[in-house]
Amino acid sequence: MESLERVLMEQPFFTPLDSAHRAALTRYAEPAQFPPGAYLLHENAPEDRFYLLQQGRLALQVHVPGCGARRVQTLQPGEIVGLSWLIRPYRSSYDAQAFEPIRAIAFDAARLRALCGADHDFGYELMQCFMPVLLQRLQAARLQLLDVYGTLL
Amino acid sequence: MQAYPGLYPVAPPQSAGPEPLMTSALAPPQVLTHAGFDALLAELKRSGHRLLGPIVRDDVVVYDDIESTADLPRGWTDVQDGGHYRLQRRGDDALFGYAVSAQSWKPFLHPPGQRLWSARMRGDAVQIQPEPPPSERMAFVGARACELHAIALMDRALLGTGPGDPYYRARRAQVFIIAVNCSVAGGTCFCDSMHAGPQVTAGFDLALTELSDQSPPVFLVHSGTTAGSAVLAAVPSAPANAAQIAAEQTILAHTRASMGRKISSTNLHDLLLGNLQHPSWTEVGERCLACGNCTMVCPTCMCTSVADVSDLSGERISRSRRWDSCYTSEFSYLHGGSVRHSTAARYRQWLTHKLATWHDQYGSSGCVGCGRCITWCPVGIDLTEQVRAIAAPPAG
Amino acid sequence: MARKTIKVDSLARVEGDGGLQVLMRDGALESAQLRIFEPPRFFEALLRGRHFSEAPDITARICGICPVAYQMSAIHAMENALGVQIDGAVRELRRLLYCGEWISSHVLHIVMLHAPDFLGCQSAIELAREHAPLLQQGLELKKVGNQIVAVLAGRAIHPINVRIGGFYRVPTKNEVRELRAPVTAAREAALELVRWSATLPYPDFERDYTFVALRHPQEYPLNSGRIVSNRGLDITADEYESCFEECQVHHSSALHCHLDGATYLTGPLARYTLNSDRLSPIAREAAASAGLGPVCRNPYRSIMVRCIEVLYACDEALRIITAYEPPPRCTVPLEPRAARACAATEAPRGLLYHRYTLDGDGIIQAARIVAPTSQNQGSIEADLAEFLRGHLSLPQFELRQHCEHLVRNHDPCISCAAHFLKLEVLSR
Amino acid sequence: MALSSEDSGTRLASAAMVPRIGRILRRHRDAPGVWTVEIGETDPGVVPCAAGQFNMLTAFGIGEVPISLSGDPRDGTRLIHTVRAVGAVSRALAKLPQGAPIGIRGPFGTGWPMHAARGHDVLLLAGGLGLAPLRPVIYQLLAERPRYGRIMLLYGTRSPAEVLFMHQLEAWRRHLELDIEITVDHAGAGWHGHVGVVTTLIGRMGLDPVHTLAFVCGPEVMMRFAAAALEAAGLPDTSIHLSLERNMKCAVGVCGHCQLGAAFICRDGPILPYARLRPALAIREL
Amino acid sequence: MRTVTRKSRLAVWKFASCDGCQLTLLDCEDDLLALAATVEIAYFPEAGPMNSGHYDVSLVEGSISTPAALEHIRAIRRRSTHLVAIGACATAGGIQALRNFADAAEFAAAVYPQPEYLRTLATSTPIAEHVPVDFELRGCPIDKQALLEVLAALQAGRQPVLPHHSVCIECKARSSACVMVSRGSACLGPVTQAGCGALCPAYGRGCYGCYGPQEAPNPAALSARLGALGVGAQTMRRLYRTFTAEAAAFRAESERHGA
Repeated sequence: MESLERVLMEQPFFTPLDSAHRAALTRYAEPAQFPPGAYLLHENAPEDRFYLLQQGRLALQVHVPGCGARRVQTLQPGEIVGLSWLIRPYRSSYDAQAFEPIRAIAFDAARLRALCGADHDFGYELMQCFMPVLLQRLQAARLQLLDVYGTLL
Repeated sequence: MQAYPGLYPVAPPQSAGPEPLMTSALAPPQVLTHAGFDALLAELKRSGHRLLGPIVRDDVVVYDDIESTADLPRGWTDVQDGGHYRLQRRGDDALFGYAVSAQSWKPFLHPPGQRLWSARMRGDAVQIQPEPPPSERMAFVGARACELHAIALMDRALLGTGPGDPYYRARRAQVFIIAVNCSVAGGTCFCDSMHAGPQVTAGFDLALTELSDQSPPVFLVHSGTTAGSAVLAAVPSAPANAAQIAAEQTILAHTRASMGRKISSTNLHDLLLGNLQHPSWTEVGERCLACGNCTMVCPTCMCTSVADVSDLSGERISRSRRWDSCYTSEFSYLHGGSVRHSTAARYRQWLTHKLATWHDQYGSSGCVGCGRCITWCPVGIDLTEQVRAIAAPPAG
Repeated sequence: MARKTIKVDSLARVEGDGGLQVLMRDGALESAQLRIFEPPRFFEALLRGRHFSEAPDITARICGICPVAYQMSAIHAMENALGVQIDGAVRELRRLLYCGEWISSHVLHIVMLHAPDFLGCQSAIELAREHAPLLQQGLELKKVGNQIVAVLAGRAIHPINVRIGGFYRVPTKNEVRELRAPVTAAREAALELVRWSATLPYPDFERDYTFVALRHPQEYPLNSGRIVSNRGLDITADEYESCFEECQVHHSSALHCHLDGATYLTGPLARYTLNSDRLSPIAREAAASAGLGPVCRNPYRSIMVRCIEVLYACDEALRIITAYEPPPRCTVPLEPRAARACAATEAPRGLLYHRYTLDGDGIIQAARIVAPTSQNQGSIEADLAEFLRGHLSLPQFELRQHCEHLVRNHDPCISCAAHFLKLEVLSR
Repeated sequence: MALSSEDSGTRLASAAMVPRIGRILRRHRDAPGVWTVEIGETDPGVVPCAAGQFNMLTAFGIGEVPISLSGDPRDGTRLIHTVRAVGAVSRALAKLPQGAPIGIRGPFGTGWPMHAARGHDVLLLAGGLGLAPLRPVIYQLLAERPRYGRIMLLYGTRSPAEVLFMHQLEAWRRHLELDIEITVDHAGAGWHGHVGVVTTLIGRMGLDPVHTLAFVCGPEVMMRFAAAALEAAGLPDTSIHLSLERNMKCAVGVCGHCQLGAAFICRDGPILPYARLRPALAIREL
Repeated sequence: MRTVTRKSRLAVWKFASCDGCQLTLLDCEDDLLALAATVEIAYFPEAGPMNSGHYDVSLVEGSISTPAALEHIRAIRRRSTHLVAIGACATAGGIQALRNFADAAEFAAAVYPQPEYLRTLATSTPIAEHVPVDFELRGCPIDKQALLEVLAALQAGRQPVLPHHSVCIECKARSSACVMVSRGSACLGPVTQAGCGALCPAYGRGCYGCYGPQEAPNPAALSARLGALGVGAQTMRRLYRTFTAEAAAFRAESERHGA
């Protein structure tokens, strides 16, 4: 547990959390490992865990009938896997599948949600961690929509 | 309001108007009668110059080939306003009694069309024949101060940097200029604001002031170059007297006092570039026809485009350059669309280039205050008004 | 009951979209029809509500081959309505303009449309291969005609400089003088063309036409004159509609023009026959040397008459060019007034009649336009009938060729015709 | 008043307006609609280009367009250009067969600031066809490898099929002298690389913002977002260089077409520091 | 290395029109033989050839104004690699499109005693309203150099070098005086596409818009000025409603000045 806390302390992702809150977070965290091909999240399944990637990459995918799994984004170490646990109905939007051996920290999403409800200061700081990710992913999605490489303008 | 300082490849703005040109050491002025002026034109013709000067054609004063003073717009003057031009009788015999011609000297130095090269294709063999620069000697008769400034600006832009434009260089190299001090200001003139007139200060071979109220009417003549002095020496003239020299200054003072327009030239650069999103651009864009008239008559608008054409057989091909205008959509066309899609953006490009970014590019304003863009705008859009609109705080 | 049909769906080498249908039963001719597929464009309707000054530009669009003719008839009718009379250099310039159109329109027909019939070619393209010098010469001549129109009025097709009362701008002396060399050369080429036309093989085929054309006291008619015939008609344009009527013929919805209930012919043959004494000496001599008498009733020989008219137009153009002095004013002031007026001029294909009714503001209330081809349609069909009666035994292919040639003799301009005629023949 | 006429100047200028004639040595297809042509010049020999410069290429009888150098700037035997066939001229250029003549004027414009990059980490950020003008940079960086710190290439395209120079990128990646990350918007089944726009890669690179120079080339909208992301990663705007594209006709700053504010993109660009471009890029339709 | 290809096949078609645009082809006197040498004129009834088959280039004159034309233009499209609409009728409905603003039946009755024989549509519309058009060559009539340029460009596979900007740019390039500014004449030049060489102003009259609207027309702003010059609503309506009345920008502007 000691080392996990140190790992989390060093993660830039959790910079907005003060040390007490970071220590609280550690209580809901545990190391996890996945072989290539393993699913960390399943589309439409209740999202009761989310992950901070430490090693290895994975893909967010959507299954399209006739086309199989279509990758919409790839994630790599330092990034968060799973945002839907924050928002009702707390179900995953994508499949998250490892395509390299993965080392990650897994968080108990359901209990963290409860903690956010009980401790709004903690909740606010945690939102400060997640909002930039949401915004970046929104930006990226919009750029993808723009099909920017098609034009040279 | 922060103008964007990062985009200036050249020196920052120095002066509001075009840089005043160096006044050459002037010999004492001479006096020339109408007959003497005719002899002077004949002398230029004899020495192989194509004479170009103001004539009346289709109810306007334009520059065209002339033979003698008989072709000049004797006794005519012009009434000019936004989108309005009419010729009127003066009641005297002044040859240069109008304010400013419909088109400048631009077409003679930088013609609307210029072939650059032609080629023959036979299978995989290509033979390119560059178009030789012309070698015509021209004499411009009746160039105004604003026009000399405009020519100096074109010199800077077309010859100043890089290899320059060989066609402009060749034409420009052979021009003899007889300038005329303005005795009237037009309704759309604002050269005084741009420090580009009405007095001719440099860039001429000979400069005239028409003393039309003297009897008989005469011209006061200054030589600006040895070529000018030589031509003047070949025709009969007399030294000017003090009254005549004083009359010249009176005329110029009167002209200065009767400018039809003015523009506040204090830091137009920062004013315009700091207000690129000002609502008045949209408003003027609604009135603007995007017809390009202002750019065509502007004596310093020199943008061009090139196009390659081939004949039916595909064997003869050529590349030609023609005047272009920043009001066309082709001008900023890039992969299926125009960078400047709206008319407002095109107007903004024209005005800010002329009055602001020209400073960054060439060290002075690109406007000489001749007022042609105002007169010849079919709907009378007035750049001096637009500047005022930008300077005013946006309503609401 | 042997029934035979000759059907040409689309006539080649005529201006506009038209066909031909001949029906025969038991070896006898039942009907011979010129069919017109041109969609109607309703000019007379759309002119209503337009300003009188717009009539020359609008009616020019009836026909791209002879826009000047439409402009001329329109301006004369309007000037009659407004009570102005144009003389002097402006009148001469109009005549010069008309000469230009005659030259290009006639040469187009002579060389590119009609000559292939005589030379056994199918098209002008084929002609270019087999008779290159003729085509080349024709193109040169046509170019000069177009050049005259372009110099005077801006462009060869739908010229822009004609206005009621004169011109928007009259050409300078220099501009007109520059036409002199090409028109002189064109006159020589026209003389050559007349000589060439005399060498063509002409079938022995004469018809007793009622000829109708303008006649002027001194001039070979272009812009003005009384409307006369070889059967004693002699009227002003104002009286046109009381003598000529458009009637519905039983076999189609076309309107044919009749004079006193019978068909008649306008155009080169009529003009020439009624006015050969008004030709310039050089044209008269050329006609005589080519063996063309003062009267011509053989429609095949219309090609010769057109060549003579081209020569005349060049000669007349040269006369005007040489004498040209720019008029002091290019137009006269006009005051709109309520009026009804008519005019007829000689389009290359024949008499072109316009009538307008204006209100006090100069707005057109009614318009009536009768094009040459609608007047000639009856005669063309009569030519066909006459010919076929003697040649029904010919093989179908040859019959068809002959019929087309007969139609082309009259240079029908279906584009013009259709704007006033019907468009579709009921098929059986 | 006449200006003195300098004959040699006139000749020189004339020459700038008339293309030299080169020959197509080879051409190959890199991606759908994208072709790389190798051009040989015989007289007076290949005029060397710096990385980032462009030539005006003429398809005779069709027209002339600006195309950046995409080959090795040290190669004195041939010019290599990569063309996307989007208009009549580029289509014609892409179709020119071996041996066909091609007109060349140039090189024109500013190059990438290679000198300034010495001793620094270099981040190359390319979108779509934007890799082509950056390839000369890679050639030069690798040739002078010890002079530079870490070299990174982040490259985004619409789909794996549109990745340019794939084999070469793989070969370079194997050298481990170059961090190459490729990402696509739309991945097919066979794609195992990144998915997402190229800007998403920036944050993952662990940049040393003080010692990194970024060279960005791609569609303008992509460059705007890329520059913002680079700034967010801590790079000063003076360390970010963009390659701009505008309508270019004369290529020598006189025809007026390619102006962006006071800059003539053909002469003062196409490579300009973001510090200069930022205000202009913020204004619509400038 | 370059293979000798067959000549491209050219066809010329006519719908409701005056013939002037196809006549322009025959008016290319100096280039006609060169044209015949480089392309096969496969279908051109007025000049003679009427060969069927597939055409590389179809020049289409005239507007669509009859039910038969509707069918015919589709057939032509199917048989043509490139379809070029030539002239104001084919690109903007032509003068006959004035019927679009009126009661077509009343129009027919005004001209024909038995209009029931007519087989026409109530409207006259440009070709592009019915089939895809590869290039529109404007003008009433088209300019012959422009026609040759389009044919040469199609032959070479390049873009035709033709302007889409205003007439004013051509007008100034030939140093004509602006008739609106110097005489107060109504002129459509600022809103009309160039290509004619600014003919009308060169002859001292205002442009009547026969090339149709320019690429970025602003007729409302022009009308405001014309109104100030004394042009009334009726005249204004007629001004925009002549040879290219059906072109969207002119149509809309004419309708702003009354039905």
